[in-house]
Amino acid sequence: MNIYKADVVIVGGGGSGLRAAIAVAQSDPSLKIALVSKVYPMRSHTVSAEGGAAGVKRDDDNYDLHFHDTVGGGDWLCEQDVVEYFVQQAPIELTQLEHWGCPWSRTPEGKVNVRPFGGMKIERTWFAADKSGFHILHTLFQTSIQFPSIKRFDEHFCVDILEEDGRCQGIVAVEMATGEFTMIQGKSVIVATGGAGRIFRESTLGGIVTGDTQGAVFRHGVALRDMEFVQYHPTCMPITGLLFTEACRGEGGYLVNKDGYRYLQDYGLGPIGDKPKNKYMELGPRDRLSQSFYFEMQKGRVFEDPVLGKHVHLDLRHLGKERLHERLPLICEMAETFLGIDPATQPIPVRPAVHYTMGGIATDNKCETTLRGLYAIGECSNVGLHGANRLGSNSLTELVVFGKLAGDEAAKTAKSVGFGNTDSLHKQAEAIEKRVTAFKAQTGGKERVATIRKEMVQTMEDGCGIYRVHDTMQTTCDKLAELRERFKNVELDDKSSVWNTDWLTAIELDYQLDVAQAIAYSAINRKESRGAHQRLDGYEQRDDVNFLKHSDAFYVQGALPRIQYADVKITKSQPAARVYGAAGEKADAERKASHV
Amino acid sequence: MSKRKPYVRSMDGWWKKNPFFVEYVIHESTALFVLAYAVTLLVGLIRLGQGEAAWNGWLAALQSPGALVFHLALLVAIAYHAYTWFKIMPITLPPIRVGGEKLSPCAIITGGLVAAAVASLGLIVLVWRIAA
Amino acid sequence: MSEQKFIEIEVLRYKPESDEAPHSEVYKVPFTDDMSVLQGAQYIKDNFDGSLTYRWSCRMAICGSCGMMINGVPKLSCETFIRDYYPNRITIEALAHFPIEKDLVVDLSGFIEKLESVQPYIIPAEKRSLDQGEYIQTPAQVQDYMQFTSCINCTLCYAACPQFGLNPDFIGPGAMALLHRYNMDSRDGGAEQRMELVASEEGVFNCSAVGYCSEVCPKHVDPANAVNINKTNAAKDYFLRFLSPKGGAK
Amino acid sequence: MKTRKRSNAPIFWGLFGAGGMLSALFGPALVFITGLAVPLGLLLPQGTMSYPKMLAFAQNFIGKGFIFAVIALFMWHAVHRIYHSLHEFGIHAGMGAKLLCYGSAFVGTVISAVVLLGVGF
Ligand SMILES: Cc1cc2nc3c(=O)[nH]c(=O)nc-3n(C[C@H](O)[C@H](O)[C@H](O)COP(=O)(O)OP(=O)(O)OC[C@H]3O[C@@H](n4cnc5c(N)ncnc54)[C@H](O)[C@@H]3O)c2cc1C
Ligand code: SF4
Ligand code: F3S
Ligand code: FES
Repeated sequence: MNIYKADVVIVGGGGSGLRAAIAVAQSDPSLKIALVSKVYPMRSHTVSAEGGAAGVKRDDDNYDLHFHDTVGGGDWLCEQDVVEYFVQQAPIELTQLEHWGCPWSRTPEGKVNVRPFGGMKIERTWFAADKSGFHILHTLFQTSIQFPSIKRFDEHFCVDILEEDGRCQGIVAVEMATGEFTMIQGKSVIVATGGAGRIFRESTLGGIVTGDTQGAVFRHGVALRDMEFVQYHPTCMPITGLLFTEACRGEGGYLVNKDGYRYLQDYGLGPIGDKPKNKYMELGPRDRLSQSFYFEMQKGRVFEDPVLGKHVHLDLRHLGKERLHERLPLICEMAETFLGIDPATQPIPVRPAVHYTMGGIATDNKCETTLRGLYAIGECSNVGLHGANRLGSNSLTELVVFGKLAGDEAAKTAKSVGFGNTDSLHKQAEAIEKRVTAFKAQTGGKERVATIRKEMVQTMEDGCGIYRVHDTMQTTCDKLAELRERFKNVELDDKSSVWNTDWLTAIELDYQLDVAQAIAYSAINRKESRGAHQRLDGYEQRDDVNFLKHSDAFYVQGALPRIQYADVKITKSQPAARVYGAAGEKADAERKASHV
Repeated sequence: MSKRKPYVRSMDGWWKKNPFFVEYVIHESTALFVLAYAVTLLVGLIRLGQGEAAWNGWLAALQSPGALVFHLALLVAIAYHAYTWFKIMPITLPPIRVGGEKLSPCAIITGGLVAAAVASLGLIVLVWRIAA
Repeated sequence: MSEQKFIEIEVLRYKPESDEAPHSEVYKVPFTDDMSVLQGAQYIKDNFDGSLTYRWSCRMAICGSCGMMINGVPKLSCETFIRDYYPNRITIEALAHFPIEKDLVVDLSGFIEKLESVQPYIIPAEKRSLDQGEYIQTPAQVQDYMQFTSCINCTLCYAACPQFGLNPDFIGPGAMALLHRYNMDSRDGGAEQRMELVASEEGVFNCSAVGYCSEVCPKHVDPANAVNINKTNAAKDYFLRFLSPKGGAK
Repeated sequence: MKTRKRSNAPIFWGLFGAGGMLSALFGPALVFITGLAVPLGLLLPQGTMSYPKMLAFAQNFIGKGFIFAVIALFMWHAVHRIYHSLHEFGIHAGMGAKLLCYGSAFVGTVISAVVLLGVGF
């Protein structure tokens, strides 16, 4: 096994990991940084984000408004001090990206332009056409190249973290090209490995969004927080789950059912205005839109197609060819390539699909976990920003705001502690090597990785979908237990060393099953409806008395995860009804009136 | 010890593998014709320097059937060369903006071909005028 | 139910630990009209042979991982559809001109080094602090470089460029597009620093304007244009440095 | 950072480009005139390329320049491509090929210059 020592080890080369790496490099050029990623950083899933990143920009906007949109959007499960920090840092970090070269779309005067986004009261989403995540990621990656202190371990797969004396002291990674193990010892470790959406079947997410590192951290006793909150994006391509950005609706797109009716007005999001209006109709929050789809489906008012299945239409025709090509070029391209549709002349078939995991590795407001020296940022983490439902365009901003914060914090830590005992860590690393290499030696079983994975994603979709009931969730829990057992009988087709993706997916799946359990048990235990967690079995209402709480799932070896509840930090926004459309406006007015 | 053993494929016959490359090799090979023509002219120039008899000998040689066929081939090849030269021009020029809009590759190619047509015609007319 | 359709997919396989050289294997894959070639490969991996190896992630033609030679043409396999080949056989092979690591995975380390060598970051023409807000850049100024920001580093253009195949040291189309992107950005003042690479022996003059790179580029970056514009720039720099004492790089 | 050697390609590339453009603009018409129209007596008046006329043309300043440019640049254009093609076909003859290719263009250039100077002004 190779040994490498770095002051700060960062796992994940997506937007958050790169931002953290740059922060460490800038805070002290003498700190050695190891940036580990299982794909080349610019392949990370941040690349797929389309719509944009939220940050106060216009004169008629302010931090308070962004704060309230976020907290209300999160159904009051947000850590309000975290949100406050976030909204203030957002414009600074987004400007920083501009200085590094991010090609934000501009106003005619050459300033950064902003667009409306679902659940946001005022236009505050910075965008780079409809490839915002792509441009942010490439800007960060390219910027990171100028720092010689960042040593990248590209295409290195992190199989576990190292822990000693109550501190996280490094990681173990496999170099994919050789199958060789490297122990990367560090004084502090930042995990930035992205979401876990691939635990579900139909998702907008890339193949790398597996959530395995969350599983690894979970096994070290760190809580996975609020895992039951899984966001379904309302406008995805049937079957593939590819996303048509919310910006489609921001630009004025309609959602219509098979009768050509804009059905959202039936679900508390109306009335229809003559212009797109923030927080009304199609610009409502994602959970509401996905839920409306569910009911339309129940009422039999959606399209049915032998190939595409059940879907509704996203109609952009009235926007005109020119505007479509200027503002939504990627959407036009995707509709054309994948569906053979020109959005200027035909409506696009869409349905909800899993898009984002609000839950993640629990951290304090400085991104540190309960395992000292271990930080988590980005979609894999739960710092308390999104609560029960993330607002679109808050997460790209989260990457840079908390990437910077965690980078600074981890740098401080690295300067205040020394390296641990390399020998004993090495022993641990060797045990890890032995454990994961054992998958290759397993013979005689007839289970395939692909089969177990397929069954896992299906049962998660069945039990933890847009709407949930106890019985199907229980079935999911049972199924997961069964899969856990069956996983022991997996036999790999590929037992070689070089580029053995068969083996790496097995390692992934092992962890994913744990994370899936955390999701399912958190869900079955939350006996209320809040944000993205909606039940139809007698718990249709939000229950602030019992469940204005984070759920923390803890790993228990060989048993079911333990679910505990923790308080939510509330500073200035008391829970209120979460309403949109005209009702929302009325509630806003009332709130304002009561404040003065 | 690493078990990697990257396999490097041979480039032999690369130009046969794709119609695009076949065309490339053909248009590159027009260079041979351009060279042949330049040498023909150089010989003519040397003969010119050697006096009237030598020059007339060269002129006579140009009238031989072989020379005519040869020049016919040259004409085809060099015309093809000219065509392909303008066809790749869009990739070699910096973007040209007309009223804020980028000039399309098609417009650039057409522009080049028109320029060549005008130049050729101009040359022939000029020669004709001088000679007449 | 309509009858299940099958397509033959011929894959160039190479297992470095047991094979001397690559060889082909043919798989018969059931498909539906919405299936991409990438999904075809996934079908093979999930159902026939878990050792089949390829890179992929986003499935939406933006992460740049899934490039392959599909019937001899470099393409993103996630946006290439099986239906367009049916009923003929599809052959897939690792991207040309790169060393094959295993099956469809190639060694990209050389490309990454090149990408790093073009100094792909803003070297500010004029420093600005965060309190001063954003740099002003008009939509027209954005247009000057925007096209070259679209590169997804998929390296299809390298698999298309015979000059890169013949000389792996050639900086190549993709990296040059990125270099040009920064040179053309009004916020950047690093063109002179980057000239050393542009004008070097690994630089732009390896290109003979084959142009196939731009033909295959899935994002219409036109890398051939970036390379060729810089030939002119490098030539100018070459001759100007005799004239003016400080013109251009060493 | 590694130090890089500056390529001296711009000289050859410049000549190549100039020759390419010149031959693309005038090549076909020239071939037509000197190789077909004149020998066959097509289109153009009798004696278009008669000795006195051509001598006068070669003695004229502009004519001299045109002849020189056409012959020399066509050659530089062609040899540059040929040299590259050798490389493309896997013939790495190295310095020898380079000398042969560019050397012949150089010799051609010198000869045409000498002759053009020789015919006087
Ligand atoms: C289609 C789509 C559109 C979106 N649009 C928007 C939007 O418009 N606005 C918005 O705010 N948000 C959007 N999001 C959400 C947002 O893009 C993501 O939440 C965010 O990009 C996640 O970034 P990250 O840095 O946490 O992780 P990622 O970018 O996913 O990066 C994860 C990194 O971790 C590495 N990694 C993972 N596991 C391992 C391991 N075991 N070993 C080594 N490395 C590992 C990966 O290689 C990768 O580099 C969108 C998401 C999707 C899917
Ligand atoms: S220039 Fe085009 S083909 Fe080349 S790497 Fe970039 S996106 Fe891919
Ligand atoms: S294919 Fe290669 S030769 Fe030049 S124009 Fe493109 S880089
Ligand atoms: S899978 Fe990302 S480009 Fe094809």
